[in-house]
Amino acid sequence: MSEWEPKIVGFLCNWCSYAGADLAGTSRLEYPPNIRIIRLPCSGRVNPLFILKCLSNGADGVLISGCHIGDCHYSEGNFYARRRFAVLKKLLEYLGIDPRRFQMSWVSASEGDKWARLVTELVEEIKQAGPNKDFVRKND
Amino acid sequence: MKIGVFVCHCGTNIAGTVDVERVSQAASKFPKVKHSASYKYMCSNPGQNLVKDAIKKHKLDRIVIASCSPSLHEKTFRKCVEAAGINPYLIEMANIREHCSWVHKDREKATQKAIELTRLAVSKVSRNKPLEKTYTTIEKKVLIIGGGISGIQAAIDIAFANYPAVIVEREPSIGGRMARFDKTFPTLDCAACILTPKMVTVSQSEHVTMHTYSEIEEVSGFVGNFTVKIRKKARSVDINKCTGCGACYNKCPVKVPSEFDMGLGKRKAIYTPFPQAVPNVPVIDRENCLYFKTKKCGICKKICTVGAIDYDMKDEVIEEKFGAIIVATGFNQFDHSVYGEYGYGKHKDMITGLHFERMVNSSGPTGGKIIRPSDGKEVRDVVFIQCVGSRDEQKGLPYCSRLCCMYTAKHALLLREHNKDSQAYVFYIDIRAAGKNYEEFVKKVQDEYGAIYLRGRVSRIFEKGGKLIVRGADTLSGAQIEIKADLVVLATGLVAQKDAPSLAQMLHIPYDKNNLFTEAHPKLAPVETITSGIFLTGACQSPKDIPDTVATASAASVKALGLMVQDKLAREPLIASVNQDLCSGCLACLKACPFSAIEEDEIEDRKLRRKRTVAKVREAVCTGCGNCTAVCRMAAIDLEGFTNTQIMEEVETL
Amino acid sequence: MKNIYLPHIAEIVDVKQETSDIKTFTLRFKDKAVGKAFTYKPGQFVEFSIFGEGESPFCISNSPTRDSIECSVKKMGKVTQVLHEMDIGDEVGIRGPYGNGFPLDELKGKNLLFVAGGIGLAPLRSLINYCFDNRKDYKTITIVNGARTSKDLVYKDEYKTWEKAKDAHLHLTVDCQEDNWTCMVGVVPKILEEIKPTCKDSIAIVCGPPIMIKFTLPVLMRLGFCPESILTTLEMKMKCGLGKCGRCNIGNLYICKDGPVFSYAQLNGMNYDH
Amino acid sequence: MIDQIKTKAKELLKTKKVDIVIGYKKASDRIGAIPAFIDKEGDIDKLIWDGYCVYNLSNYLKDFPGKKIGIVTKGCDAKSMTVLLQENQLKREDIFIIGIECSGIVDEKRKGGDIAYDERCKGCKPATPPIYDVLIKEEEKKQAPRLEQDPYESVRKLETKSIEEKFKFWQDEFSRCIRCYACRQICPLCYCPRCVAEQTQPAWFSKAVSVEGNFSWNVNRAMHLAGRCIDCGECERACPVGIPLRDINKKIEKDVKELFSYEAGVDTEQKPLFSSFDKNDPEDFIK
Amino acid sequence: MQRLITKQDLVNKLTELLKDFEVVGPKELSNKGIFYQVIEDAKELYLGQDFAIEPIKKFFLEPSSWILRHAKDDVSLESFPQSDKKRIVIGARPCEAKGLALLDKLFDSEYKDDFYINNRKRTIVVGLACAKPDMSCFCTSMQGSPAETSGMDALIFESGDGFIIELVTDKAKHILGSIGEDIKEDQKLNKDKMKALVKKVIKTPESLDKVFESDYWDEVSRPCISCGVCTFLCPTCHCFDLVDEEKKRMRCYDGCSFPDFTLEASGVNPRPTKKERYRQRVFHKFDYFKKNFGENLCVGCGRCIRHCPVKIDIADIVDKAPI
Repeated sequence: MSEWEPKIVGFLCNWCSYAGADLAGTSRLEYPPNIRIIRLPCSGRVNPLFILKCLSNGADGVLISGCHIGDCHYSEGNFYARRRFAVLKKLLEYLGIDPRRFQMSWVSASEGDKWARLVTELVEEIKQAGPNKDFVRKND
Repeated sequence: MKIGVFVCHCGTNIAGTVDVERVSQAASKFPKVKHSASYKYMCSNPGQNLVKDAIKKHKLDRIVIASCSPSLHEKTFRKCVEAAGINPYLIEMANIREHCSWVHKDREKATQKAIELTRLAVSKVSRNKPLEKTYTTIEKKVLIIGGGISGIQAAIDIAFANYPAVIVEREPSIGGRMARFDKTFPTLDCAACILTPKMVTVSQSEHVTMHTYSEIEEVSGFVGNFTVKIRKKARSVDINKCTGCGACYNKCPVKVPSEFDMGLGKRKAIYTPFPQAVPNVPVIDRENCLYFKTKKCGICKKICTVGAIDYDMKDEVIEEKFGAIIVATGFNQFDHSVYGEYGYGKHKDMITGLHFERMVNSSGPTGGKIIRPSDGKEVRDVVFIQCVGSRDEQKGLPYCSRLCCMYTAKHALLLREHNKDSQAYVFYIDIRAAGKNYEEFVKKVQDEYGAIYLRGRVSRIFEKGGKLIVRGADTLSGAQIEIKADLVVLATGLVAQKDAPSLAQMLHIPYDKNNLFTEAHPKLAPVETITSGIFLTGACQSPKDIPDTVATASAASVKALGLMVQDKLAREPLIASVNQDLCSGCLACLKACPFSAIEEDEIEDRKLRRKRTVAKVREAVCTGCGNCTAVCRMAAIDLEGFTNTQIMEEVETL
Repeated sequence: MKNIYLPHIAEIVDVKQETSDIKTFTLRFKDKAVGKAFTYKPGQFVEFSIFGEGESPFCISNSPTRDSIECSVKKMGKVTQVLHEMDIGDEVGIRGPYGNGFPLDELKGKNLLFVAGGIGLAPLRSLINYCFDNRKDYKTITIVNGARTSKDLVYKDEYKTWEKAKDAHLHLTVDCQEDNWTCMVGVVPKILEEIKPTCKDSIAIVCGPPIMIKFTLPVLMRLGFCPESILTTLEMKMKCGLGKCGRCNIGNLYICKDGPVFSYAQLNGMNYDH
Repeated sequence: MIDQIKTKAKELLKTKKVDIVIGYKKASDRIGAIPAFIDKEGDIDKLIWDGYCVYNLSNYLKDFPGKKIGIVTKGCDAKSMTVLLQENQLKREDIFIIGIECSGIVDEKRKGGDIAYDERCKGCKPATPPIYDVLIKEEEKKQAPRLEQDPYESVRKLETKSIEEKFKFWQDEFSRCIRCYACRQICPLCYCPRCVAEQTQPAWFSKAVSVEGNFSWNVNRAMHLAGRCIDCGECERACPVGIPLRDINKKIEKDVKELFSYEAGVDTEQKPLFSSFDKNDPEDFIK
Repeated sequence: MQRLITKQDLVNKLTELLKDFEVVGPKELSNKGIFYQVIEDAKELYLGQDFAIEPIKKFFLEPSSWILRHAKDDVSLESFPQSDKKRIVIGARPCEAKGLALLDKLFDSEYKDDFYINNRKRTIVVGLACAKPDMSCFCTSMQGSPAETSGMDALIFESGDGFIIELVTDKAKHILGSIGEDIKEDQKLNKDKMKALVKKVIKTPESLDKVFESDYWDEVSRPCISCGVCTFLCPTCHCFDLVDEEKKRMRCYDGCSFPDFTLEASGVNPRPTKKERYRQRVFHKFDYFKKNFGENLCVGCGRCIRHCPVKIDIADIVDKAPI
């Protein structure tokens, strides 16, 4: 078997982070291919249950990325997301889920470089955290 | 279900890194995929034809395009499949260029990722539903809140396009702040000379209705269909009968300070704010009117030959429908009493810029004479203090009010013009004169009109020997300065109207911490708000001078007219919807909607055999952000195009 | 080990849109041996598996005397939704047949009155065609079939054959008058009262929405049918189809195992939730 | 004091102010209590009040739509009514709250020995219901010993463990979960017409009794109670396999208090935690 | 056949059996109670008189178990392979074992459920007689007793410091017949006497038919919170659901107390309120099953009473049913 490569799911808002990831592409900034992006209108769309589903489905890490505070296309969506996931993040950590597995970031449409850097770091961190064996659905 | 997958080479943009053929082959084995193909440029005409032909040939009913970012070509392919008879919302795009081929170098890994991205798109599209755009009618009428220069300009622009506009102004006359100005920088046109014709144009336009002495009471509805309640305050003068002869206010025995003249002059209890008022119909100030206070007097009624005086007139609330709303409520003056060191209120010979405007105006309370309010003597040495309130986070406003530098320069110029012996001293922090011919104007005031500019703050003002001693520092020379002034003029900053927050709440538009209304996007949508159909103009959004105000007024008008010319308003169907069976009616969604797009609804629950409250989406208002879906514990509210089922399917496919 | 929950794979070989929300699927087992071994009686049902979605029971709607297996499905929940998106060539799982079907021997030599409403015609169609295919075993066949509107009528292609058959009467009805509608108008119980079918030597077989059954039974009783000669086929939430999962009981009987065909007399004697 | 309850109940029924009174009566074991639903004056004498009256009766309010209800209410139960009112699930005019200034309830699970007050009562300082229509006070001598200690002691203890230890701890606890949903059903705030656990379109998390299924369910339950749970502790009591559910609820309660100064069930006009925000909410966890 | 064994005999035997058998027995988890679990070391075994919270049922009819695999991509189906590892259950109570005997009637008849049957076949059940029935126990009213052997292969009794083991089936005799020593006649147990230990006695009507429509059900079901404690902890409740998850099909516990149990896709629910649901539970246990299989589907273990979060007492309810 080849070396283990982490699988990461990214929930990206359409207006900032997805566009930022597009910009990383247009600028040809290289980053590791471990992330699978799910496009959503807003970080406020992300239901905490999506995160649980990702983790139980074998994702080694989950990232939510939205607009910087104040830049939300819908003016307030990321405020709600921030509050919601502050609670979830603390709860997951309390229940023993490695905090590296669930992260959040603000990436604007102009931050292609930040996106590339972020993914690179994220992949590195999750490699260190190792495969998500504990939480994942057993395939027996 | 028959899904077709089309993989784009994008020349070598994708194919250079990704083995497109392998992606196409792998896709053909995905569940429900009946056909897959690749092509050099999928977005080109031949590429699109390839898609259309395949749809017909293989009876495909859902399409995945693996190519570039959906922000580039989602619309293209929606149109393309629609032409081939598939609902345009039954496509998904896999972004294998920006998110794959352009950011990865390893061909094997990039190909593998492209396959997985395509698989995600296939799984999502398998859960897509056909959606239809919805259409709403548009009320072909624009409401303009505020009858200052910006509201007037907007009304003129709308009327020019032959659409009806309604101005609601709370003062008895339109004209706003500009009507009080004397001359305007940097060209020194007389404000009245350029404003009055516009006021007349508005009053004479068949397309413009004015509700002066009126206020907005309630706003409901959504773009294209706003319902607005307007309170027409009792004017006590019948606007249809009054001829504007002026006999009533000439004979009225009660004199009170004139608001229009900033208290420098007097008006009567029945009055028009200024001679050029539009409409030229007086209003009775019931608080001061003798008739209302004592039930005696009644002179105006006796004298009025047309019987226009109506003491029994009551407030009237009218309801009108509008397709768009332009907010032009302007600004207020900063309350400078917080600057104790200036002693405002203590010193009679200290006034604000707006007082100065009235004083210098030849039709103003002093007949154009610049005098000391304390003794009526003409002034010689005048100190102007800039940035009163502005750029002072501690005591005042964090922002620059933008026009004070210019109007102070104008005042200095007018001072010398009125009195050759006078001397203007200007205390400033920075001179901000970024506008066409602005810098030149300031320079002219300094060079040709001898105004002395001193960089620094004033630390104290006190009276001595009938003069105001202004003590301050000139930071350029480092010297302490003391000026014996006849008059001190404060360049107070511009702030939002006091009731701006309550209006914003009525309109469901956001406002910032300074109570200024917030535009939808600071750069790309400066006159829009996040509530579609509501536009901003003038100083209610941020301090603006007249040219900027007029420009935004025209911009807002164009936006409103853009709505007016539509037959129907097409709305993207990618909005939230409620499954009322699952809804508990807790209304967490309603409280979390940034757009007030959710309302309470009452349904008859057949199972419980009783009425119960549930949430309902106001489709025309919903912008599709999906915040509601994430706060709904019972997953009763979902977002079309990004449904829970679609997203969970994507995650499942990982 | 024999796994009673294990379905066989069948391929959809034809799909017919009956109404806006009803489709008839024709199925063929992938494994020919399974197909050969698969025999059923009118009134029996099968469990459909849509992989990844779940299972749903549907009655077999055509007669065992014909070659194919057909099931008519109304779009309702999760499984049916997905099933409606399926097309020729797609595969589903089938296990069954389950239940008892109609008591064919008891019906022999009788006048048969079929009363159907909406998709309730599906299980009856199986029996109707079976009877036509064994015409000599039965006396007069009367079919009363109603739907809300003409658009909601199912198996329209077969009406001609039924009408033309010897000693057969077909009465079609819709709830309200429509343009170009030449058959009867009114709800099924009302039509029954109008046509007054004989109760002599007759068995009535009723299937339709609960509200129709509720109002049809008293009419049949007034016409002289005794509870023993009124048959119906019931539907209730079923899951396993094997009388084990504990859902579909009425009294101590399980619809899946002991039904779904019951006589009105049987039901009368039982306590059940409805 | 039981006489006061009975008198009030009688008056309410007699004057038709309410259609039904929800209170407590003796269970079949003659020791414990069971919820009582009194709609006839003649049954009023069945009502009891003692330390075994553990249930949060506000859970039953939803069972009588359209009816006027009188309800015997402890301090913690009244808080959950505040949330129900907040969330539009109740009309204040439909309920008459017979408030009990409770002195603590019995720990049913404790084996042998003396009757002990339940753990959950120890952190409860104001035992007076925040809302009531009539208040009935319990005799002073029976007041439970209220601990002045940190209400989050056990949460903090867990917080200090390593990630691996935490996971091990919760995995052990959750592994016993049989998904009977007693925690949900006993919770007055779990009133969804159809819980996400039961939904199939989509299936939000595994219904299997498995690590990830049990984990997901419990995280989901906790998240759905964030900013709403008023710590009546009924979930933990109802759990047949003894999962320390209050340690999860309290964790969120603590975080939410620290992060957003938010407290559940304070007043009926409060905006829900996740349907509101503050521009200055902490975001140190965001990259 | 009864034999006298010491505790050590038992531990030694189990240690020996652990090589070839999977051993399941009660374990005490601190502060949580007694749970049946797979035993790694015979010393872990709890052989006291406290009852396990969950019945032994879960090792035969698992709370959730995969029954089919199906690939979404290529349509192929297969059963989940079942373990054929030999298993010995020790410490199950007579009521629970009787529950298995009742489940046998259902799962080992007509459509035979081989998942259950396989679990039964590979397992030897060694019970533990109850010396201290508690106040919720009413097995004697359900034709059982603290020393009942139905559904079991062997039963052990506490006796002084050791145990008496009664070997019921040949299977048990074969495996456990070698331990301990023969019992003398006077040491043999009087099993009938043990019945008197059970204090809760109820009357069960032959049929509940007449009270089906009674308002009684409305009244008694009112405190019910519609959770699954009673059904999931019942040694005889067997209702299940079939659920597809990913590429597998699962059978998992379901219960008549849940509102969704009978909810149809059309939104119709024949048992819409607690009244109908609770009545179904009582009737299934004390009427329907009896009509179909001749016995009550209840063994009187008292679990549903002991663990009901709102103290509903099914025995009391049946006893007081207004027949």
